[in-house]
Amino acid sequence: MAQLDVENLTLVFGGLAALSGVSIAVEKGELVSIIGPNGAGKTSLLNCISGFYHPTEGVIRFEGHDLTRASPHTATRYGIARAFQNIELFSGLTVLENLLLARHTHLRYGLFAAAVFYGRALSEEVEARAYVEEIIDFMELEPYRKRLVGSLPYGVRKRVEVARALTLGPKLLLLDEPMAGMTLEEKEDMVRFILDIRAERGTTIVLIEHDLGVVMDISDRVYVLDFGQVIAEGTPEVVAKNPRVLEAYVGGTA
Amino acid sequence: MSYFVQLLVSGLVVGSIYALAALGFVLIYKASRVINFAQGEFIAVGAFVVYALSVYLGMNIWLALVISLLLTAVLGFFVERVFLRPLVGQPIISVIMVTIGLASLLEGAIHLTPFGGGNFSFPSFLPQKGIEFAGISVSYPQVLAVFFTLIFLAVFAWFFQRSTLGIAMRAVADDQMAAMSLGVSVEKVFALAWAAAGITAAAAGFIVGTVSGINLGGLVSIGLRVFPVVILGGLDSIPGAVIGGIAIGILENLATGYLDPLVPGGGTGGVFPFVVLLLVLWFKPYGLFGTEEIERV
Amino acid sequence: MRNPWMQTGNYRTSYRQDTTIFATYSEQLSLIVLLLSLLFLPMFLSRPQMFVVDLILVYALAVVGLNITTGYAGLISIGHAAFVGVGAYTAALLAPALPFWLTVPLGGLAAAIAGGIVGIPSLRIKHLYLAIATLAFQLIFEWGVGHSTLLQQGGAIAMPRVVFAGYKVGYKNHYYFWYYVTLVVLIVLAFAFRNLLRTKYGRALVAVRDNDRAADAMGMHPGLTKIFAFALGAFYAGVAGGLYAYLSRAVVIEDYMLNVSIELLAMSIVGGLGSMVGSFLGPAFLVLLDLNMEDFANWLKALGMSLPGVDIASAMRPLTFGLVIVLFLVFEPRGLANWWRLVRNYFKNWPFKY
Amino acid sequence: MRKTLVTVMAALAASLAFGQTVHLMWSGAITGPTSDAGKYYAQGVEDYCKYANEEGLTGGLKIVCEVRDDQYNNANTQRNFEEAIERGDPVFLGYSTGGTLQLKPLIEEVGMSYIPASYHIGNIDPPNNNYVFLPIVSYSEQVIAVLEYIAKEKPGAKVALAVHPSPFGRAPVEDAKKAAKELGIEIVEVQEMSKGLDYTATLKRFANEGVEYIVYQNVAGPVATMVKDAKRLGLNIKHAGAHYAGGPDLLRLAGDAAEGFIWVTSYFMPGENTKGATFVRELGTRYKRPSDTLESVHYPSGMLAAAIAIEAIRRAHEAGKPVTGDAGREAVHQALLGLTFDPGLAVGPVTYSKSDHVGVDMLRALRAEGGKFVPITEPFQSKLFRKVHYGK
Repeated sequence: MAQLDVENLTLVFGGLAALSGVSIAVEKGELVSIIGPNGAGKTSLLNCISGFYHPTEGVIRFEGHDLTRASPHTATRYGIARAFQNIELFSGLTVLENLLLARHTHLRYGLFAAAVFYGRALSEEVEARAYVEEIIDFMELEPYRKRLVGSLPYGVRKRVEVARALTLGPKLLLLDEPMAGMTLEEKEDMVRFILDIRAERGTTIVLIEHDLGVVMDISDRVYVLDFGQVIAEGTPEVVAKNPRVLEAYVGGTA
Repeated sequence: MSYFVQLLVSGLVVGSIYALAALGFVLIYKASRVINFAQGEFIAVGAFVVYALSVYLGMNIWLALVISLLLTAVLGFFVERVFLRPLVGQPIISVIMVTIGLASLLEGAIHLTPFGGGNFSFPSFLPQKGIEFAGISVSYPQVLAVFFTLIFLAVFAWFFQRSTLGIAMRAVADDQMAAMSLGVSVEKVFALAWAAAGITAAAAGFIVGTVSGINLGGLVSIGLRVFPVVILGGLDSIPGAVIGGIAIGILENLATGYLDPLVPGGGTGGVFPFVVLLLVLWFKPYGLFGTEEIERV
Repeated sequence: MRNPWMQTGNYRTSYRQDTTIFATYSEQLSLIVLLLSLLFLPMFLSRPQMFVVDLILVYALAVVGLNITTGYAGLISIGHAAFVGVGAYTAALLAPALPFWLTVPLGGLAAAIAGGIVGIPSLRIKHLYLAIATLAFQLIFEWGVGHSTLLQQGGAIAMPRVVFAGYKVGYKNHYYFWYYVTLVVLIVLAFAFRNLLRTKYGRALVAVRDNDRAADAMGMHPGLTKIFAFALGAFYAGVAGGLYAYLSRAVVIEDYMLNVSIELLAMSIVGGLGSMVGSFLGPAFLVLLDLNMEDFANWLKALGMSLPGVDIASAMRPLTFGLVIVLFLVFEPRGLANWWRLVRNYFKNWPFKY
Repeated sequence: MRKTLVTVMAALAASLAFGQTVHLMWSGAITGPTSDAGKYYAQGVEDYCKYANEEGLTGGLKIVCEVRDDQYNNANTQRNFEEAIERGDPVFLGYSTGGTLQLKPLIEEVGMSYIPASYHIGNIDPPNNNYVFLPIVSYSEQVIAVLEYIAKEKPGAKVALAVHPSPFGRAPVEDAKKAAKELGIEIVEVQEMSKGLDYTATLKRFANEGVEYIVYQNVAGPVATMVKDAKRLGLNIKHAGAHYAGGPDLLRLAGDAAEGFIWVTSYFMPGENTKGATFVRELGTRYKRPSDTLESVHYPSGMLAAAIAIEAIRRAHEAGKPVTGDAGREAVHQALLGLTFDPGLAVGPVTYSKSDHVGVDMLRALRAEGGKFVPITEPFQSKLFRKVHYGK
């Protein structure tokens, strides 16, 4: 059984099917990309996996747990982390605080310990801080540590978004267009980060990306979505040759 | 049976006063997403202007009403310009608080006139007797209330469906950015909504004044009763305001009629609508006719 | 060699150091000076003045609570006075049997439970709708008290005089005694919340305010976090209510009605939402403003500048109250706390200008 | 240095010329709830104070009256009261039911006599009741007097009580129930009525239950609306009310519908040809009060409270006792305890004693006829009240 199993997912919004009968399976440690034209249902699929939407039909299983009806915080507790397409950071907080928030589920001290800030609360906070600093180093965010997120440039915020998802300590990382709107240089950095995440942490990654070059370069496998359905699946080489994919992408002229 | 029907009828007429007060509230919310806590004070201003004109200046009451409607419209317009405009884009709480501050400001201003304390009443211009039909009775001021509500409803319906400005307001309510890109002046629309709210408030104040006399506290308290109405009807729905108003009026009356004898001390009519409000919020958060806000991730 | 007294920035060398609230020695010193001056303040004040100071402290405690709910967690509460009332009534009911150092925290607990219940709608609704739900709670609370014979239907429930460690409190030392009690409670609870703010509990509050979907994705239940925010804020309000009950010698419904809720909101706005310092500055400013406006109006009246049938004091007070709220929102939305910050930053970098 | 000396001399001279200065504070609701009464009450206090100083009714003292708007907020009342204690005022004029009940323990401890505008019987009931003095009969006695009148007019009548939703409104309910039992009339329902736009539901229900009289312990606003609704519905129900329910305010608000309203109070009516009523009129004109003040029954109420306080201060002073500070408070309290005098502002003399903290013990029933309240009884005392309330 795969680590993530999505079977026959259908999602209907006011009579309109955003997804119809989508099935995907992701193995532990894999880097899987989901591509497809705008409105194909990629983000909806991610929303279902991370608990923001609940599918009309179908089943989502993660490491044997049924997450079909789970809420986002439940999904997070099972080890699914998510970086949003439209940056969803806490803009009134610093980078450091944003990342510390991601350690929320790992902190176990009680309200009273927190109120006196001593003992367990203090030691766990310091521990969490150390973890966060590690991620900050890893994602090369040192200069921005105490800056308010709202004041950072777009590219950096995208990086913080990924860093925060990583701070959750996930088994499965969902990245929704982490490179959208970036400069070439920033994109190269991000690709490096993604590859490093997988290499050093062994995290399973599901990536939505428009840049086909990147996708073909780094993915183990690719799913192609169009009109809410999977139209192709396989290694980048196989998918690239699929006529339906070409049709969907070039718009029927091929 | 006639008891029940009488409760319904009285509820309906009282409800139409609430509806009138709620109309202005909804207009402002619809256009600018602002909750107006100063609606009660607007109502008071409208009533006092009518009183001052008709008693101190001996003006005909209808003429006084027309002038009061115009004045409160100007007041609404002015309030939007001076107090609300600088807060565009600020968090909700700022905007709520500014209307609360405004309420206090208006109340202070009213205290600078002889109307701050005391009870007043309009010179009587309607028969006291009331209309009787099959054992059901309503007073003339109440008939007037229903009549006013119908007129305002008709005017607003016409305004939003037919006139260019009304259509512009609807556009702004639907999507501010899109409306702006089409060249609609959002600012103008906001100010207009406040002016219109001022008019409905003055009309409500006039009616309340004829029904139960003029007293600052009493008039201002109508501003609170608007909340269950708009929550039930939906914050941004004009027909919702009317139907919500009538529904709350009827519920209040039914509570008074059937619940009060069961509760020692009674007085359930005042609190029952707020219990309904909580239930509505839980089971139908956007009211009967309100637009649901869908969140996109 | 750096001199800790003259430092103009932070030089922290461990993560643990970085979590401290008062980093520099000068900050710590100014805090100690402030506390000492508060300790000796009563020596210079008459009893009525002392009462005003006590009131400010009690309001400050309630406003810290409101700031937790509304300022930090972003949940507008128009029913905060009702929480204060729950605390006061609980203390009043328990006072004949228990000492005040038990009734006051129990009042806080009762209010926290009420807060949790009021917070339940936040599982389903947000923003303005939630604000209106708290308004409904306020009105239902008022009605409920008015119909409860246990609570004297809103009439007065007298509070007993207290004896603390052999020290008997009578009317002469009443306000001094409660000053110190309130001060201690306020300092302890303010520090407790300051501590919470640098832990997961505090961060969770801010997270649901800033972006509750992202908070959800961080593994926290946004609804439960909001209920927690209501309960915690109500706890502070309830403790304030218990203290207020003893301070005012009796519990009467008028002290816990809608207008008080609005006053508390105004205090937190004027002080600066989501700011600890603001929670103290706001109440002080508004209470003193009201007093001064009354004096000012009486002065006008003494000069013969009054209109027939108009009481200037009556007009000036709501007028200035409203005006201050509006002016702050328009010109200084971050409230008095921002002025405080500006002054402090100036001195922190002194004598360097940049 | 010279300048300070001159100022000190001037101040000394002034104090000698006017005699000793005594402060008298009133704290009540000029704004906020019940301000429709408080506004005129304040003017009454203010004007009587001026008058007493000008006419030398103060025994050579200079009495400085200070009128404070506490906005019906108890914290404000408490602060004002504390200020009065601190300044050494000998007696305090209060206002609201809530404020008085809240301050009772403090009033007792401090030993400052307190004259509220609230005639709640709880104000002078134990505990802590030694220092509170009601100017006129309590709400309980007023309502019982109304019931007595009704029992005489219509034995066995069915009555509904419509009370204000506050401690003020609820004050007489228990006593009224007991009195009704004694009188053989039936209290069908007790309803709390606040500002409403329509009372059809309540009235219809009352009618269905066979209610013949509605007795109001309320303020004029809601009473007026209810009376109007009852008239429009053509119900055969009579209306009656206690002090704050009726009066010229009610007539102005309810117009013809108030015809026949039975009202009890201890005060004279503005148009009446009595010494007291004439005095009120003259005083109002003298201080250029508008006509609504002259017509309000709360204007003489404020005057009476001020008159009682000033008279007690004067007597203490003339007995050679101090009238400020701790000793002054005690002296004025003693003076109040033995105070009997008739300022002519109400239908009977003010009589206090150690066991009687009710000033004017008499009241009259009046009926609205032809747009004004006309007395229909001579001044009387409720027979039942003492039996019902004190069990004697």
